[in-house]
Amino acid sequence: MSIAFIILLLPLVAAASILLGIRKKANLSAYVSVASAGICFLLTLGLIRGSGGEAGAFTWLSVGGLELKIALEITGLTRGMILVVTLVGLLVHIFSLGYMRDDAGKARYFAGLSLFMFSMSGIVLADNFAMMFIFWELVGVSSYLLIGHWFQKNSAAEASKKAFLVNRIGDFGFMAGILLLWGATGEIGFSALRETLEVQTFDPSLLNWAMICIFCGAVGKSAQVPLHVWLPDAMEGPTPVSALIHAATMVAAGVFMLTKVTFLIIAAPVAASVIQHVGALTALLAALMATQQSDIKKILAYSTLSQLGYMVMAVGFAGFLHSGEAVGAVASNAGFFHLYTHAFFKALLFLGAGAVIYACHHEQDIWKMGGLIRLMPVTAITFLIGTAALAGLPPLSGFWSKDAVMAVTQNSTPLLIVGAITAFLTAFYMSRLCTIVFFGKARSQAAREAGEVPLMMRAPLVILALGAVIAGFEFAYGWFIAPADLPHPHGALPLVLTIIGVAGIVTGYLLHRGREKDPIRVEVLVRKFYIDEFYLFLVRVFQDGVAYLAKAVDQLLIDGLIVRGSARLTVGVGLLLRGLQGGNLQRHVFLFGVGIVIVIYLITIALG
Amino acid sequence: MMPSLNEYLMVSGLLFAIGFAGVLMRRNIIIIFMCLEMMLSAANLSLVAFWRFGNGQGMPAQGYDAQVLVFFVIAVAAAEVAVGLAIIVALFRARCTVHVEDLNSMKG
Amino acid sequence: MSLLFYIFSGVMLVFGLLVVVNRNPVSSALSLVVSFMGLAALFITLNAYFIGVIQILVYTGAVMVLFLFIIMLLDIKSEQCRKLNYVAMGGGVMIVLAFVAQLTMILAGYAPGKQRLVELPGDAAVHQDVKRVGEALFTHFNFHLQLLGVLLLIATIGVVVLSRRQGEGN
Amino acid sequence: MTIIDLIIIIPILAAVAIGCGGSARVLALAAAWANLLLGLVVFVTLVAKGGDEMHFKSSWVLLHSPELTLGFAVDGMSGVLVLLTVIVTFCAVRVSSGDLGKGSGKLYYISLLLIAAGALGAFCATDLFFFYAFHELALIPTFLMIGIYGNGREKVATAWKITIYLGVGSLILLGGLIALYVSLSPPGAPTFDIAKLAPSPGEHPLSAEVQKWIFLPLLVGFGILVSLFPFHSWAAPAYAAAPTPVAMLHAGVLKKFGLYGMLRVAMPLLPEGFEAWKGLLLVLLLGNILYVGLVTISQRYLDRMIGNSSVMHMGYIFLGIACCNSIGWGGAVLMMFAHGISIALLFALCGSLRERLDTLEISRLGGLGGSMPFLAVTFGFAAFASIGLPGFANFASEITIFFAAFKDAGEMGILQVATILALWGVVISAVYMLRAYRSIFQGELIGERYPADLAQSMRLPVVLMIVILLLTGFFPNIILKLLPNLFEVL
Repeated sequence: MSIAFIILLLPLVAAASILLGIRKKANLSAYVSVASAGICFLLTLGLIRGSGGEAGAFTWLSVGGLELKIALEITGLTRGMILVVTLVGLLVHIFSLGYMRDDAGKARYFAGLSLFMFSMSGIVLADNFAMMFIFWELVGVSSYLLIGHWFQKNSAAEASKKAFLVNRIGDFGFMAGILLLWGATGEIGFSALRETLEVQTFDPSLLNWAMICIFCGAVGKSAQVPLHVWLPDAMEGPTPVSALIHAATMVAAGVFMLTKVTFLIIAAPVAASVIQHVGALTALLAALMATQQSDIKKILAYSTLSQLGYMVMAVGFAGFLHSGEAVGAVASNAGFFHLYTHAFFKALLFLGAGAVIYACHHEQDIWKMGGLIRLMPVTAITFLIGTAALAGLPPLSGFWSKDAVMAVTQNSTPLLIVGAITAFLTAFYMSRLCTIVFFGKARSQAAREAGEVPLMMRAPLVILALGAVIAGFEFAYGWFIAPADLPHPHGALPLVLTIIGVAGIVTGYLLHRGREKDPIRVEVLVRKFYIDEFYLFLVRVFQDGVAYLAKAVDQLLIDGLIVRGSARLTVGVGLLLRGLQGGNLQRHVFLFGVGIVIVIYLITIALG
Repeated sequence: MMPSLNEYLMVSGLLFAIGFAGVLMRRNIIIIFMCLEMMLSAANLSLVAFWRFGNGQGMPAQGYDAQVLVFFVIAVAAAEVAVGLAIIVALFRARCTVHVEDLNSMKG
Repeated sequence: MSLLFYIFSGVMLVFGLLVVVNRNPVSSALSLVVSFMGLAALFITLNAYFIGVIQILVYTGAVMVLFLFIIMLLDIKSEQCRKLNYVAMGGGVMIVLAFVAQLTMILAGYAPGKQRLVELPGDAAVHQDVKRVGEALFTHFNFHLQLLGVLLLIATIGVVVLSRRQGEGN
Repeated sequence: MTIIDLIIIIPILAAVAIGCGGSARVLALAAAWANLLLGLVVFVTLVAKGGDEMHFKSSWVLLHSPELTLGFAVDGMSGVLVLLTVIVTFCAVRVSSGDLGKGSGKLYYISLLLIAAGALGAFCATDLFFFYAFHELALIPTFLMIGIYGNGREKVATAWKITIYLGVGSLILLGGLIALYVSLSPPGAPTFDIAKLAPSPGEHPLSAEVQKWIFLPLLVGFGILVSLFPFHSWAAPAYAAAPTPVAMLHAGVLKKFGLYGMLRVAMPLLPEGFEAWKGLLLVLLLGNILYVGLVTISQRYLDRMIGNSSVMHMGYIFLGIACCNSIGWGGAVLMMFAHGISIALLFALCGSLRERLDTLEISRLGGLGGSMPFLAVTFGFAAFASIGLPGFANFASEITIFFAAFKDAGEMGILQVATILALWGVVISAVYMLRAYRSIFQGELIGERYPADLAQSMRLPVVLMIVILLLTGFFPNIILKLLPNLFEVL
């Protein structure tokens, strides 16, 4: 049982024990779950230094020619990702101890968290598509459980159902892609696939289609444009959940999967361009929408969406044909590097928001907060560090990773422009958030009495802030991506980006200082481009309409016509025959006469 | 000029038709009974006619089976009339009517 | 000879028709008697003297008397013409006409029917057909005769059982 | 007298004992326990000996000229189905404690045991005659149970409908079987034995054309019994009206008879026959998955919805069968097992819900999660199992079937296109199941009463079924080891 297996199975054991055994004692289950997260983190530290390669396999299912294995593989990227998952997971666990102290379903919450850790590490360590798909859906379920934690609230129940269904649609695409690949190559392991792709040549359209379908899975999980509707609603869940799932790990799973499949993207240029454009579109739209939101967690959700768009765009460039030959792995490394740094400062921002909400007695509307920097100095400072990192100011990690991404985007100028605009917007809405929440004066009673959050919640904030600062430097990421593999921006790109960032922050501050409500209100952005309404309409028309039609047809055609029809037929014939046995003597003789005439007629024909 | 077999058969056929029409159209069960007797005697007539023209040249057939058969038919008809009329009497006493429409208790 | 044939068959058919058409059951019974007389005459023309006499004796004598007796006993008034069911009448007529049409069509094509009646030679005119029928009856058909006797016995018992008053009756 | 004969005879003996006076529930429970243990023994020995050839053979020759033997034998496939039947019967008998309002329940338990015996006999019979006869044995008690002990307004009408429908289906099937018997039995000795009827792999006595026309009645007959697309209208109302244990047994076990028949009789004996109708079958099973799926979404009553969802999952099993390779058939059998258990679990929970609440109309229920935590959790498990969440057996079988359809498929044939469309069924099933779960257990409480949680007697079977689903979900190889190369073997 190698270390990787322990990291994988420990949270599952924790979740199972909570669910079965110690359900009653909430605190004990909380500690068990935190302990398991802690142990996993320590083991990961050990694992990272160890050599990579195969980490044992267990045949899950084998029938006929099919062999599905639960096998773990430790490559460069995996080590980085597993560190992120376990570190952020541990910090979120510790934060939740404080945040959920007086929650009724505490045991259930921690069981959900452990289940999530189990499925997330499953995705990270997976070595073949089937295993990744299994944990892909398990992550979907655990996010369903966690979003719907307060299931008494209708909005939470709706949000969790919506999240699961949208993920499910993504999984449909993902599975279709896997099947296409398996049909063509007969392989599902990543390494095996890589070899067969180098050796044989497959028909490009099939590869493109398979890659687009697999990307569809990533779209579902990382909430890219068509399937992004569930992420803002997923804020219904407790804030630590949003921090863990919707900032650092789960949504990053899509990008992580794309990086693991870069060799496929390289082999499918058409799909690669699709990925790039979807990523860019998501980044832009999300940034635009974020500027008009008034709920603190929704703003952060859209900012996550936008950053994910960046990462997807970057990874998409792997298949970009730069003068005949693909850009290659360097692009996906840039994407992953951004993911790595983003995990830290976005988790920091979410936990900071959680702290603010906790302090203001579960108040989420930023227009009811204000002047919190004096009341909650530590949270405020860490939050500002996070904002600076997200905006891409030089010394912090955001700057380095965003530069890497923009360096890759330089290959196509239109996307570069979109990237720059999004960078400006990111800086703008983050500074808008900070000025409203932390500076100026308190706008409500709750904001006035807000006190600093307990140590248990402050400690993770400080650690993450530290991480956000140092993550960008070479010693923090060198051990899993060689600096040489990272693209280096040429020309004055870094300078331009910094200027854009500063400009965004300044405009944001100036526009929102001391205001009671948004200066400009763009209805279309507030209503999120009416995408939700459009989807509801789509669902109502197609699903319920067709379903109703199907039910009607089912009732009428099949039931009425065939089944009842034949029943009525037999009854009808019965009635007709009964008429013949009427008591009337005349009729009998009459029929007798008819019989005679017919018989004679037949005889004459027979003889004649 | 002597009558031919066809004429005899035609006459017996007509008589049978009349009897049959009577049974079909009349309501009164007694009349139906009489017509029944007519139909029977028509059959006898054609039997005897066939016997008389038995050998094809207008001469009677050898054996007298036809006449014996007619004899039996008449005997049976007599028995049948007796039983029939007894039933009618019993029926009349029970239902006080002889009209056929009212007697349909045997409806299916 | 054929004149006589036409007279007798005419009598028979006309009175047969009268039986059917007559309202009053008594008069239809009497017309039936006359019709049977015509029939017996036809038997005679066919030299079946024994059958002709039996016809008169049994049918006209016994059966018609029985009919008259019943008609008188039950005092059946002549039919106050109840609503005539035209559909049934029409149907009946249709069937009878169809039957007659078929009859004529068949007889037209019936070749052996063309043979004319030939006078029996000499003493054959008074050939003892009663003796011959008696011989046939008691030798060849003896068993059938006994059976007939049993049948008649059962018929009489039946009649007695049927016409016994069911208790004091309704 | 092998174990298999014992398993089949025990329920019949118990039914007879109940008939002449034994206390119904105790005897039924005893029979169920005995069968459960024996079933496990059979399963374990099969795992040990490998599932390819027949074990526990036993046969009594009844007739010689048309060689007719009352014989039973179990190979991998029927072993799995016997285990399924035994488990579902045990849970059905346990669950049926509450329904006994009317009368002493003698008839109730007798028909329950007869249905179980019928299913067991059908799965183990070695020859066509008894294969068919045992299924008929199970048909009549279902009618009685739905008609007498059913619930809902038009239960009698539904009872009639299901019986006539299945009667007609069995008739068509009988036609096919007779045609099979007549055409395939070796010239000398006409026989009913399936093994002897199977043609030697090389030459096939019947031309493709003849096979095609014999296969049709078999397909239609089995289709009706399994509620394939155009013939599915009897299923949902019948399960809704049926008492819980009958719904469990019928949906969970008896419906698998048709599929087992396809795999045991129709496919191996008429390979070309199937090829001819493959296109039609694919269209029908897509109808099953997509059309019935949509109908399920529009259902307003929970029991109707579960009934329809069981009809929908039949489509997947047919897809597995249509793949014609041992992966597909292995997946199909595993799916039969998984679906049997999950549907039985769903109906058990739905039955207990029906007892507690006056109505099962989804829109008029709400927020019961708070007052019925145990039922909410178990229903959650069952719901997620039935929509194919990894970790449950349904997912393992579904993924096997999907992979089977794409086995070395260079380009997109009709089977591949059909599989992609069928894949969308996964989303449909998620939609209706979650919609129901959400409106019944989550959100605010509608209605004022706080219904009590699941009864103690019900907890054992429910937990047992969940554990089995999880076990086969985490380690599907337990079952799959029994059917490694089903296609080659049959």
